[in-house]
Amino acid sequence: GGEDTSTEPSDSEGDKEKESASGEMDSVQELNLMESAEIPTMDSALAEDAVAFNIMNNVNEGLYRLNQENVAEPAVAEGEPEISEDGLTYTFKLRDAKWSDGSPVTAQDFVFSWQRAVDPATGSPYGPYMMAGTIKNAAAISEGKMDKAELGVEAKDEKTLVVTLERPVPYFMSLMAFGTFLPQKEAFVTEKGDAYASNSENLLYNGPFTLTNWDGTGLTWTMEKNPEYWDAETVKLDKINVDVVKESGTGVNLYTSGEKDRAGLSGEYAMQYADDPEVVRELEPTVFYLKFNQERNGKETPLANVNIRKAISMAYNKQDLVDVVLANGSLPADFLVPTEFTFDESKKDFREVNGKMNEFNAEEAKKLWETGLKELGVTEVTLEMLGGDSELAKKMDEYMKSQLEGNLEGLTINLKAVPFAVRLELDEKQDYDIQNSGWGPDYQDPMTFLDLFVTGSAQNKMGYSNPEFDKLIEQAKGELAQDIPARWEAMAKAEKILIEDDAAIAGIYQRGIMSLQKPYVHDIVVHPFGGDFSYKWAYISGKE
Amino acid sequence: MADKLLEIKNLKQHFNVGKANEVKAVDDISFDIYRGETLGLVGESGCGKSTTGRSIIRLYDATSGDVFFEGENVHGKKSKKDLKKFNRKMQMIFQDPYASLNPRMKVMDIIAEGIDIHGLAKNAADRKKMVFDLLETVGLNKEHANRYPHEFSGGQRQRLGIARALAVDPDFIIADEPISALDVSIQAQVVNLLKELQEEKGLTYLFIAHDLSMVKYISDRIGVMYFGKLVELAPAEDLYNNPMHPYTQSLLSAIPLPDPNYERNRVRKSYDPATHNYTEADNVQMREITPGHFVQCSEKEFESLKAASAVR
Amino acid sequence: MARYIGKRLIYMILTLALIATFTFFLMKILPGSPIASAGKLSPEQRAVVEEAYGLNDPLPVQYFNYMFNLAQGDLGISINQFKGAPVTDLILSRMGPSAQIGFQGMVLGTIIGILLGMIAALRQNTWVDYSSTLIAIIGISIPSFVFASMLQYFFGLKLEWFPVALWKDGFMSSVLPSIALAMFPLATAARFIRTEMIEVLGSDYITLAKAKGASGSEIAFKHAFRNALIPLITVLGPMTVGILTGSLVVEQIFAIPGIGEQFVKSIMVNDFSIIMGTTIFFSVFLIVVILIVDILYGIIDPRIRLSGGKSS
Amino acid sequence: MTQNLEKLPKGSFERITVDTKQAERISKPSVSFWQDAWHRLKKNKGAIASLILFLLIVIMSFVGPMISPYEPNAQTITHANLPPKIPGLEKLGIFDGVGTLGGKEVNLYEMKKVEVNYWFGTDGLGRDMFSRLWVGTQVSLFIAFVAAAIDMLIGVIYGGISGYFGGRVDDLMQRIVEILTGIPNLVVVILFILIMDPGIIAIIIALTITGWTGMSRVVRGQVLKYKNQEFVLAARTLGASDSRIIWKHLMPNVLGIIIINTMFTIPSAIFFEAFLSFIGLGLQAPDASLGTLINDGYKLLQYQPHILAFPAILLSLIMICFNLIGDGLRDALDPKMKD
Amino acid sequence: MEKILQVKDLELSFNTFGGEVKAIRGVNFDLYKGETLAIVGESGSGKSVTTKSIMRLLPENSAEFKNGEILFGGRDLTKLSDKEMQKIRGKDISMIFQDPMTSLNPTMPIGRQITEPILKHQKISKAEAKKVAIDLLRLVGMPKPELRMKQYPHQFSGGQRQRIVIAISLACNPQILIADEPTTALDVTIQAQILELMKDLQKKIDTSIIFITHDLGVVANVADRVAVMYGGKIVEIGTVDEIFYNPQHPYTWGLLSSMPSLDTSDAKLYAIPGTPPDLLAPPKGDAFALRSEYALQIDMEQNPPFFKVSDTHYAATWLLHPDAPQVEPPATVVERMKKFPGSRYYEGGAVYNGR
Ligand SMILES: Nc1ncnc2c1ncn2[C@@H]1O[C@H](COP(=O)(O)OP(=O)(O)OP(=O)(O)O)[C@@H](O)[C@H]1O
Ligand SMILES: Nc1ncnc2c1ncn2[C@@H]1O[C@H](COP(=O)(O)OP(=O)(O)OP(=O)(O)O)[C@@H](O)[C@H]1O
Ligand SMILES: [Mg+2]
Ligand SMILES: [Mg+2]
Repeated sequence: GGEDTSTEPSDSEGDKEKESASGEMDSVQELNLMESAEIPTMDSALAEDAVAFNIMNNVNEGLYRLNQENVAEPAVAEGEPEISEDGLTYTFKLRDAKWSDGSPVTAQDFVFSWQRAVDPATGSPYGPYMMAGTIKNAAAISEGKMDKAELGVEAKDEKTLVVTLERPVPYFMSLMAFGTFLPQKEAFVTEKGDAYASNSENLLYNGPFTLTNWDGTGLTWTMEKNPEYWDAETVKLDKINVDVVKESGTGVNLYTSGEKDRAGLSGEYAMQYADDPEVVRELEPTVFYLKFNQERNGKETPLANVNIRKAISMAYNKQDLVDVVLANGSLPADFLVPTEFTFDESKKDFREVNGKMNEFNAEEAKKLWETGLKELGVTEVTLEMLGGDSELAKKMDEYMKSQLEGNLEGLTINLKAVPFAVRLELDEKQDYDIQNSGWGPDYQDPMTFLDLFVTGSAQNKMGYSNPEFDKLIEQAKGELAQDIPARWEAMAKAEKILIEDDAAIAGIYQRGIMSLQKPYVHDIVVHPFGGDFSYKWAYISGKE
Repeated sequence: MADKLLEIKNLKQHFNVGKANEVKAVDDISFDIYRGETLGLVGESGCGKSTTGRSIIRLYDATSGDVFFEGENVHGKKSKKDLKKFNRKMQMIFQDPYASLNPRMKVMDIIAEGIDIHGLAKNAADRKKMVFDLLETVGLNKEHANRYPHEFSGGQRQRLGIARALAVDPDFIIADEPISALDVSIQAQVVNLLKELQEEKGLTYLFIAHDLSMVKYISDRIGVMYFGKLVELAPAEDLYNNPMHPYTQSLLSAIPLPDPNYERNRVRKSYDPATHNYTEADNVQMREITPGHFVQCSEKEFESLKAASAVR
Repeated sequence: MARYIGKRLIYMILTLALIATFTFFLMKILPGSPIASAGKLSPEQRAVVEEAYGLNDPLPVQYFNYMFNLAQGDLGISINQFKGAPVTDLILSRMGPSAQIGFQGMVLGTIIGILLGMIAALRQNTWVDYSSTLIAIIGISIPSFVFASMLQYFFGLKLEWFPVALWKDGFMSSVLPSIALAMFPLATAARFIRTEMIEVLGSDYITLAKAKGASGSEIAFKHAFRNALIPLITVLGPMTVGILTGSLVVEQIFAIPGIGEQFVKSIMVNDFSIIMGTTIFFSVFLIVVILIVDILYGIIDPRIRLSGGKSS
Repeated sequence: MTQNLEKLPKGSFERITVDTKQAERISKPSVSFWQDAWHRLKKNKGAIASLILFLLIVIMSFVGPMISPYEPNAQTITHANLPPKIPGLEKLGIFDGVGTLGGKEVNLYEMKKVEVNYWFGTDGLGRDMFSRLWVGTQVSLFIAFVAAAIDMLIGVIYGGISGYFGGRVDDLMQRIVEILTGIPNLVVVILFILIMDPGIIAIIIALTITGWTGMSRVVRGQVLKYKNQEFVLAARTLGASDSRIIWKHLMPNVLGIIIINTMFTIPSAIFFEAFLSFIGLGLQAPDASLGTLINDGYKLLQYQPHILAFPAILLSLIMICFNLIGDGLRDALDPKMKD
Repeated sequence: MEKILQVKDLELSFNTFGGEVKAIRGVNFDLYKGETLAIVGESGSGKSVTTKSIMRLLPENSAEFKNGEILFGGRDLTKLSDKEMQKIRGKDISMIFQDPMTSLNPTMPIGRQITEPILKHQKISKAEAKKVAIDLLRLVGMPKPELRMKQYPHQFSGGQRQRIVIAISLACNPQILIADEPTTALDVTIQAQILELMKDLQKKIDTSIIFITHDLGVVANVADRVAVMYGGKIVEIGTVDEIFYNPQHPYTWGLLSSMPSLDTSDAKLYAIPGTPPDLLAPPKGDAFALRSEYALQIDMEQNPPFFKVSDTHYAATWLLHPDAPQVEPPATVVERMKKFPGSRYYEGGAVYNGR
């Protein structure tokens, strides 16, 4: 979850060029990949970044795993769990999975790992975030008010795990595929002590691959096929060589020279390679939007006026933005919850339910703007727009400035690009006018986006508060949790309030990513959340 | 002659005191300078002549010792005003005519500097006139006022230095090797000028040099320095005709004269300080051998010198 | 000599302590929390996590803890870039490649720069001089990231002479980055040596060497070079800083596991202990370089060597 | 050596009196030190050419945006990423609007149906590179000059005080400089830029914090050299106050070196700003400087070389100018070069 | 006596951007084997340039031979290539410079500086060269020469350094030694030592010395013959006695009278007024006339030729022209002339009139 600040990774489903593959597998099954950053940690309790979650997704396995269709399917869990009437108790049966040292993966390994993640002494940021309000007692434990043994997870026996929830969670299975919920073997962790997860030797694996050659801080590592993996026969790759390359130009050059099999195309490069036959495009469920701060330093900003907010949200051409400025397959986002992310029971996209809101309309924007100005009693408004300091972010902000100023007379936008850490701080202090922000999902449910904006949420930080919106979210989380269609409707309504009625935020685009991928690489699976890729099914064919 | 203008008492100037490279540049010297006279100071390079001069004019704060100018202690604590007054009475001419003039200032401003500092001119026109007069005095003319030092020859520059010193109408001038950097034919110009000025204005000079022939020509009395100490002080003629300290003798014997016959027969004496064989008990100090002729010597040497001069 | 170095070491420790203090408090003014997903936590949760990293202690306590650990050589652990990894290990593992390309770049640049500068000086105001100056200036006027990209594109991708990037092929991997880094020292050295050589070539001892019958090249290499080198040595320190700055760009472009690119990242994500550790590491490095420079100074210039180190 | 006894006109051997006062003449016309330096600088073709070129660049940085029909920040999104096209030069095969698209050479103007010409092409937002280039030059030059000026001010005063008063003061001040140089300046600069709102002011302040130590060293060295020169001693014996000595005697002499040093500070300031924009700490959009333009352009090196080429060439030219002017000044102001 | 070097009608200019500096405007002299020829003259008169042009040490890009030749061993030095010149420098002709403090390379041990010309010009081994160098150091009176070979210039006093420079110049037993103000930077006692040393050495190896100075005392001490230069020309040349006791040129008079002797009375010194001529635009006629109280009308128009005073003594002044009026030299000069048998003021009996 959260905004993905790393350079866009990517993937493609190799099946687009399946005909070239002709099913013949090469004798050498070795994949050469790049990452955009080092692995900060391989301790699932501490991990909070894309790189770590991606690798964990391939070298470890939790109760569930996202499959090729991005549906969570049982992994270490053997079959679907038993769910109690009230939807609060899940009983999982575990299959005969093994750790890479040959020992069995037990229910106790999950209990240990989850308790560890939520234990304040561990200092995990993601443990509390993912569990609080979901797993029973997690919130209290994470704040140090309760012992970690009280966590709603219990090993009935070696192979039976019982999880008790705080409230019914319809998307609970997808959570189980998330890195924070991976198992850890207590004996091993205690034995290694501080050295646990400090390099590839000090780790145990239960996923399709094992991690090797990782020294803990280095720019290079390898993943090798894990013979102890319960589904080892599905895994075709023998080896994946990974190097960290932070400069996207270098990545492209390495790809061109044949050194690497896949390279993300950021910013300028996306444009250059637009027509390249080796390009693969993906739509990510990450959405970028403008946050309108209604109260800065205790004072109301012009953005407290709803017409001003609405005017701004309609005053920029999103289509030109994605076509010309971004040119990487992104979509205009007249919404918050992304396209191709969540589906109702009839497989209907949530987006189709709610449709588009506050589309670009210069005329309408102008009218609203004038009304707003009149209401405020001013003719000119100057706003500060806070944004990221990456190339692309800056370019986009420049575009936004030009659009807004061009379409709304009397508006002046001052751009302020700062590093991510600084932006967080400013956001925290609510010290900005407009913020160009982004969010990626932590689990597969519209809620991962929608509950960001309830009154007082850590992400709100823009003085937005609408009791009606809060109530709808509250309902979707609570009483409607088990009434799926009603819940769906409540969330759709909430999104409408948020974007259309209140214009509390304004969508900009949903990120598309472009990558170069050699034609002989097949079946790398891209996931919308959690780990970005699965290499479990990938294979090489046609390189030789 | 009895009028003492300047009394130097036990002046010491040490550099880098307390460090390994301590230099006793001036080590306890005392002498007087009388009004209207020229006292020459000679000695080999590095013996402390310049340091003596600079300590007298307070460019250095003396390590110890006193300098009385017209009875007032120069080195005692003084107010800015007093110092300024003192600066008017005592001036200095420097060795290097190239280095002693600010290359970025016009002659007019260089010479007028003292006038400006002490507010001696009533107005701009007066200031100008004073500078022109000074230029005239040192044998240059008005047109030169508008020029920069690098446009002058060595002798002319030294004359500018003199004009600058004269601008504040001093009583006493320390001339620190004012002619060493000049070539012979120019030296005479400067020396003549100094002499003329002395006669005209009744100046008193401390004339520092290492060239004994020129010093003798200009000085009434001459002091000879050796390694920070004054070893002999006598009227010029006397010193030349009857050098008593072996170092003075050596110095005199080394001076080449523009006279081939004399040169062919000159015998150089060398000086080795070790031959004195001084001990603690010898009480080496300046002693007056004949009236006005002082020599640094031990008790024993004093006796023999005295005897020797009595014979003559 | 030993005493001198000892004294310098004490100074170094003092300087380091001051640098550490300065950086420490500067760091504390930095906006943002070192916990990456701080934004996702409730204030209570955040407080708990920060407590775990000792970030909630009063500033003086944090400071003394840090300094105390530092004195024992403990630079602490990384908070977010490499969770829990000891900063010392991190720096040690990243130092090698940086040092290698830095050193190679420095040596390469200095040698070529010296040659260019010498040729320019010997052929002053000819086309040789102008083109060498031009090379030097272009060397510094193309930003290192542009230069590094071009090297990668032409020599890596197009000509395939060297690896495009990555730290896999030992020496071959280091060639392009070293060249990219060499530009700054090259330009600096070339300009310095040129000016110095021209100055040295005009000095008396060069004329004397000519008078001995030495040929042009003998004069350049035997006599002028060493003397022209002395001022270059003094800029070695700043040059090293240049290399450090250059290295983070070059390391990033060539995907080299070096300390430079790591450093910028740590600043961006506010990884306090890495920033501190790297700063201290850089400072130690710099101070050692300056010490080496001073010792080199003595080796090259005997006047300094025998008086026991530079006095200033 | 022959005896010349030819007959000479009568009266030739009359004795004459020469006015010896007249012999004190100086035949050279009176020139000030600076005139003299200028005179010598004029002989240095490289320096003069650089000076002229530099002036041209300065003029262009103001005139350039005006002669271009486009505003530097105006986005015409449909005209994005156009290569340079200058009517008249097309026939030469350069500046003809042909660029690479998807690996093929095509005339992008025709393809995108663009009727107008962009002399230096456009960037990814369809902004005119020509006017942006000159506006960027303005900004870079401004940063450079202000940074150099502040740097000069602090460096000169600091070095001057340190050198002039010497002793303990000097010791202390030099230790401080040592520590300042000991902290890698990158750290200080980055930290500062993070603390402050990014932008021109932050960059200038960052430059100022660390940039002046070099200048202070130079000035201190010069002051140390001059303060014991005889002309300063002479002023002292005349009773000149410290301030008089500093302003009337030391500064005019150190000025030459200060100017020269500034000539070298300026390019490094420009360059430093470029470096800052590489690590993302430079100017705030949509302001442009040569540094940000180069930074935007270098990723497009292979496909849209024009975006990098023009600012890079201009930056190099400015650097070369300053360096050659600096070299020229050094020679011209060097007293040893006196004829 | 054997002529070892002949300088004929030498003219040399510097091309500066101020214009052409005519530094040497027709210099003629011969140097005989084993003699010491002193060149005197005020600053800027062209002494150094004359000798540097013999060594061809002038800056190549600005100095230009305009006329004349310098014959050494039958070859014209002005026409030799750089390579050939390098063979002569340090071997046949060597040079000592004014300032011992700056003439030695500060970063090279003095031993190497001495052996350099030996190794360069003689085919001997390093060890042998070292031996020669040690002998040389001993010769110039350096105590413990073996130890001092490894030391650097700054470890020597000024006098010692000048001795080292002399040792270097003597390393290859040159036929000609040019000493350009070798003692100006030293104080009198050390100067005297150095002069004695040079004379001793000359006796031993029979070199010819060209000795430049403006100190007439030194000239009187070392010279066999003296050339007086003014404004880029030699204005008078003769034996040391002739120049000191029977000078003919007003400039020589001026020089001699401006030096006080130890028994000069209180009378004002004779000072040559004014400044040296500007060589960018040398005056027509006699360059010295403008500063001379003995100027004649013709001095303003025509350059005086050399008039022969004796076989060894020539002077370029119109005063020696038969038509010129008889002038009274300054008093100090008359004093000197009284001691010279050939002079018109000679007081010592038998009068021989050179004219
Ligand atoms: N500021 C100083 N610090 C340390 N030592 C000094 C300083 N000034 C002079 N000395 C030393 O003091 C001694 C005397 O120097 P001084 O300049 O007085 O000699 P001098 O007789 O004037 O010599 P010269 O004839 O060369 O001018 C020398 O050894 C010199 O090195
Ligand atoms: N490299 C040069 N370029 C231009 N002019 C020069 C150069 N070297 C010497 N001159 C000029 O040539 C003239 C003669 O100079 P020279 O050095 O021979 O004088 P000098 O008699 O040796 O004087 P000094 O006694 O000061 O050494 C002077 O006017 C001088 O300015
Ligand atoms: Mg002195
Ligand atoms: Mg000379």
